[in-house]
Amino acid sequence: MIVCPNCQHQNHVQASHCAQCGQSLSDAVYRVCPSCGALNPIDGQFCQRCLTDLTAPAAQAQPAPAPPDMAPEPTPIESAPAEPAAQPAKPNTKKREAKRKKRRDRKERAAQRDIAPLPDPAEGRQPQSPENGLAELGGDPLAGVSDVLPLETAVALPHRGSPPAELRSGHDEQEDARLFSSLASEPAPLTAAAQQVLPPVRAELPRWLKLVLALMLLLAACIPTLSPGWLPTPTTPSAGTNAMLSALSSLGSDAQVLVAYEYGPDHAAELDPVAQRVLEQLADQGVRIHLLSTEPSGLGLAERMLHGSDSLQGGLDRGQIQVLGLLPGREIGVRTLMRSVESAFRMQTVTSETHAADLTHTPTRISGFDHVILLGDDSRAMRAWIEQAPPTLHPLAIVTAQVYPALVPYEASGQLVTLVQGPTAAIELQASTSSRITATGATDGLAALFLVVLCVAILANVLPVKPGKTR
Amino acid sequence: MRRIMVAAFAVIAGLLVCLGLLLPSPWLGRVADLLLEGALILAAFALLLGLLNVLRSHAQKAVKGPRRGQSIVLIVALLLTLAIGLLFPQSAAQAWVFDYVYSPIQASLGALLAFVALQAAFRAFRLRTVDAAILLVSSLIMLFLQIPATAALWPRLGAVRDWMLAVPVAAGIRGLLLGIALGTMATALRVLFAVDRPYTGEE
Amino acid sequence: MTPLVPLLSGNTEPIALIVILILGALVALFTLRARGGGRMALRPLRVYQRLSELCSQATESAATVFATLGSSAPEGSGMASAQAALMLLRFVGRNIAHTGRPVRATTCDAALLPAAQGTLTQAERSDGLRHPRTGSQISFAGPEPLGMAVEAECAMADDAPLANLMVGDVGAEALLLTEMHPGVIHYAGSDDPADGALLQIAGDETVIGEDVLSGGAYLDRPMHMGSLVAQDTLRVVLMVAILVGVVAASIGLWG
Amino acid sequence: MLEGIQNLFAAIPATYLHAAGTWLAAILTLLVLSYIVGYMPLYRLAGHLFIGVSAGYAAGLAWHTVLWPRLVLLISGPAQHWIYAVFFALGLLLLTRGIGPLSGLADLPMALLFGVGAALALVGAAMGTLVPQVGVTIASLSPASYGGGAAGWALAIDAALLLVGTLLVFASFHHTQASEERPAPGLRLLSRAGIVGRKVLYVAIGALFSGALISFYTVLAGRIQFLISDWGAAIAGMRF
Repeated sequence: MIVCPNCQHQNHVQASHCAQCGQSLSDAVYRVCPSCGALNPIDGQFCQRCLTDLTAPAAQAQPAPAPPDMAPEPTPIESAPAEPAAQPAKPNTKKREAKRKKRRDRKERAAQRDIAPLPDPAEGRQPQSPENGLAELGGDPLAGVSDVLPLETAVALPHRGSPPAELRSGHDEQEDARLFSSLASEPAPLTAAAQQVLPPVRAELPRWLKLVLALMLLLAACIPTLSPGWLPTPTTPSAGTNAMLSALSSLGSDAQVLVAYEYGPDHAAELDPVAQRVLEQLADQGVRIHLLSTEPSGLGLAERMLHGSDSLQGGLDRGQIQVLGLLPGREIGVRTLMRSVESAFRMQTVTSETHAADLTHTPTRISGFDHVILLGDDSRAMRAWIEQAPPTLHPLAIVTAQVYPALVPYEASGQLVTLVQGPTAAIELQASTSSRITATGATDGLAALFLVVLCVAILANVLPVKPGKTR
Repeated sequence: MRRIMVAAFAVIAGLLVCLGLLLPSPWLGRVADLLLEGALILAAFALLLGLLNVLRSHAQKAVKGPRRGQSIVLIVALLLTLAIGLLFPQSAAQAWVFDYVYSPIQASLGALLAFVALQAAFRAFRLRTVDAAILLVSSLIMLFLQIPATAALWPRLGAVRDWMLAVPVAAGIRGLLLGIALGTMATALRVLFAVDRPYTGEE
Repeated sequence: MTPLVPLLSGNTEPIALIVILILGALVALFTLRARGGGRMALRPLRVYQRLSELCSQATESAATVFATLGSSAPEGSGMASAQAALMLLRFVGRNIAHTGRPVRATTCDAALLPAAQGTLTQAERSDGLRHPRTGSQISFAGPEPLGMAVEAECAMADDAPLANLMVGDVGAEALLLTEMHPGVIHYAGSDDPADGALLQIAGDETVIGEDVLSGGAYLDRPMHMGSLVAQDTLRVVLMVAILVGVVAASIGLWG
Repeated sequence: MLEGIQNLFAAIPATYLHAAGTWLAAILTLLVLSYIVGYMPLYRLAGHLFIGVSAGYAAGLAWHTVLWPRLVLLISGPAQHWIYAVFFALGLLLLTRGIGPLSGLADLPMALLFGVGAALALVGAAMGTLVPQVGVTIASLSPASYGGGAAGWALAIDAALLLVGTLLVFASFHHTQASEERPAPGLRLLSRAGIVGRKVLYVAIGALFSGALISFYTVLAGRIQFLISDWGAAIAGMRF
């Protein structure tokens, strides 16, 4: 890369102008390290690869550890990467901003080298003798400089520059070299800085522990299928489930209900039982049901449920249950639906003659539905419905346990008329009615899950395994 | 110039939709509807672009690379499902693929989350900070209270669960939601004011 | 449920319009002021501080960075989280493009794919690459987040990236990645409460809620300072309004 | 030919299709769950199959519900539905993304997508979340509003806790901070409140995590049930 001499921006090798400040890079030059041959920016004090002092004579290229009495006071090393994004200062002049940016860029480069930042050449260097006056780039950049090469030559040459001519190092250079050697020979600050740059990565859980956890969970997951029902189930449904049941049973035979399948097959085990129970109850009451989904997989689930249940299949055959279809574009679809049901599903009737949704018995406006039921496994999808619908919609939401707490505020504000948690509602419905939902043992399963999590909490604090997070 | 035109297009489209949604003008409403429909069409085209992307990247992997078999399976599955979807929409074949391929794999991937969530819990439940302690206690209490048997055995616990959800949890989530709404609005306004132009790949 | 008294029920449209106008005016005002270069002290957010370090580290170790962009749809209300994801992608892309190891990314929203491709191409161009890659390093993994997790997992197994950025609309699928690749530093963030909670548990460096959307001001967009100050101003106004309303309601003046 | 294929599929007895499907679903389930024992290739294979199937399924549906009907309308009445031609042209521009020098053309359709998204997000967040949630936070703290007595006091205390918790969490997202140059006591108070707010937030995070555990567990139990019941029945029903 070419480091812009003006703003320190690292440009691509082929760049002709600096991408940041626009200055021409045609006379940017490299400095070849006398020790390892690496190409360094012209004003670099130390080689980026081997840290050789580039301004020192070749004889001192490999710095020996400085004698203890010569070592200066350890320079306080700034924590290399800790450039807080938030600067408390509030500089107003552009000049200071530019200066800070320059310094930050330099620090970033220092961090890239994975070492504590070396003494800032611009700050540490005093006015130099003409032979070494590399900092002053005014005029011909090569004037008076003998150990730098123009770009083409530097690239063309093999990466082993010939040792430069003997140069007399000034006092400042010797000071820098001493500082460098003291830094290089003191492992402590460098290690500390390195630790900050390279955060410790968390350890993987031991294989046996993973297997133990998995085994416990598998055993717990078998319980709902195999248990005869050890624990009691609640005799009265919770307030939410009760509210849902009373809202549903109040619907007459001429009522129109819109049901949105907003969940995928990954949460079908949670929501299918409740959804099926709700749909069957509505179908028994003679309510007209209109199904839709904004997700492709939701539609597939709806159709699977309709064909898998005799009473629902009957409703479908009678035309009492109707699949409106896919409502594409989550928010866009909901918005369009709120404006007009007909326009939201107009397109479905354009082409497919055999599968076209018959909209003749569907309300044309969303307000024509007596109830809107949302079945959701994604709090974003649920929020899309809540936020894009008018506040008068008041849908009933049946959601997974995962998103249930996230939607509680919307129930409190009345934007959801009732919020029901799928798995517990399934158990409660099964307990309170003699429906054919197979939730037997589910409450035992949840109790087993609690025990497993409790075990995990204890093991995490007892076992000498330390797979913590990085922080 | 091109960038200014693109930004102007985004700003005008956004403002028109915004006004169409907020103001009760039927004319603006129609314009907003039209733009929403346009976005829908573009999103569908994006899916087409996505398909081309999947096919291209996995075709490359199918020719060489360590995952040849997987990429071949992916491409064949994609083309077959697409063909069924295009040629036999809403057919029994499509339903079969959904019921016996799509749905079981997705459900099983969802089931895997239980295992990894338990492993994550093992890391998060190590009592090293106050936050971890709050998390542990809150998780265990809420988990315990959500077992239906607890309410059946001790009816008062049902009330405790409702209180937990209605007061501390609702307070936390409502504060979070208010912040999210504020942040979302500010982000949207930055796009509508063309301060941010993510559509040109720039800030 | 506690029977609270909702005082602002019914039609929210006029109030929403007023709130939008106020925030719009504040954003415009403070953004213009931020253009002048003023900076405020910000509450430190570790994720964004770490992200700068990450770029240095990636440059040094010549390791790549992976981005799991999630399912935020730019054409819906996922626009905000999409914007947050693109912001991070651009920041990292711009800072490590010169290393020659491109950022690789996967997404499960088709409309986010071209946006991310454009963002990465621009980022590489601004890092001096004259012939930036045209976005082939970003892949679409079908519309399902769990599918995206599989694709991301394979890519991470192949590339052994230094870090995985999962900011945007990323949810439970992140757990698969964090547990299958614990050696990778997982930066996670979601502006959804349910997803954010999982990411807080799973990620190494996590940002949740509103903080996800304010990354620009912390990273490389001082202009975003303006909207941040506007957000804060409206926040204080809302809090004062809530307190005044509560006092008024409690002494029976209102409601 | 298409009808022939369809007839062929229809000719297979439903029980055979179901049995074959159950076996396939069970095998795919086991492939995915093989991750538990740490064996990744099978998991990845099933995952790639899933990516392919889900992408193909979604694309087929998108074609039939979004693109094809509008294309039909456009062809049948170009003068009436000319606007679709504009959107289809924009859609084609979107496809240029990734084609070297043409890539910039996709900016225009992306601008429409982001513009529309910004409008929907702005209006949705303001109308659907901010205003109603602020509205519901403004609740009376007087016990008399809740009927008085012990119950009234309890509900008033609940309302106060809810109010304080909400404000603390809301304050914890305040970004600007007091600094040496700007020692605003109000900002300092907000950041102190925010520290407490984060703890309240952690209670909510714990609740959300417990909900997630229940969710994932229920899904896993559903899979186990499928393997034991459905697949078990399919195995038992086989006649050797």
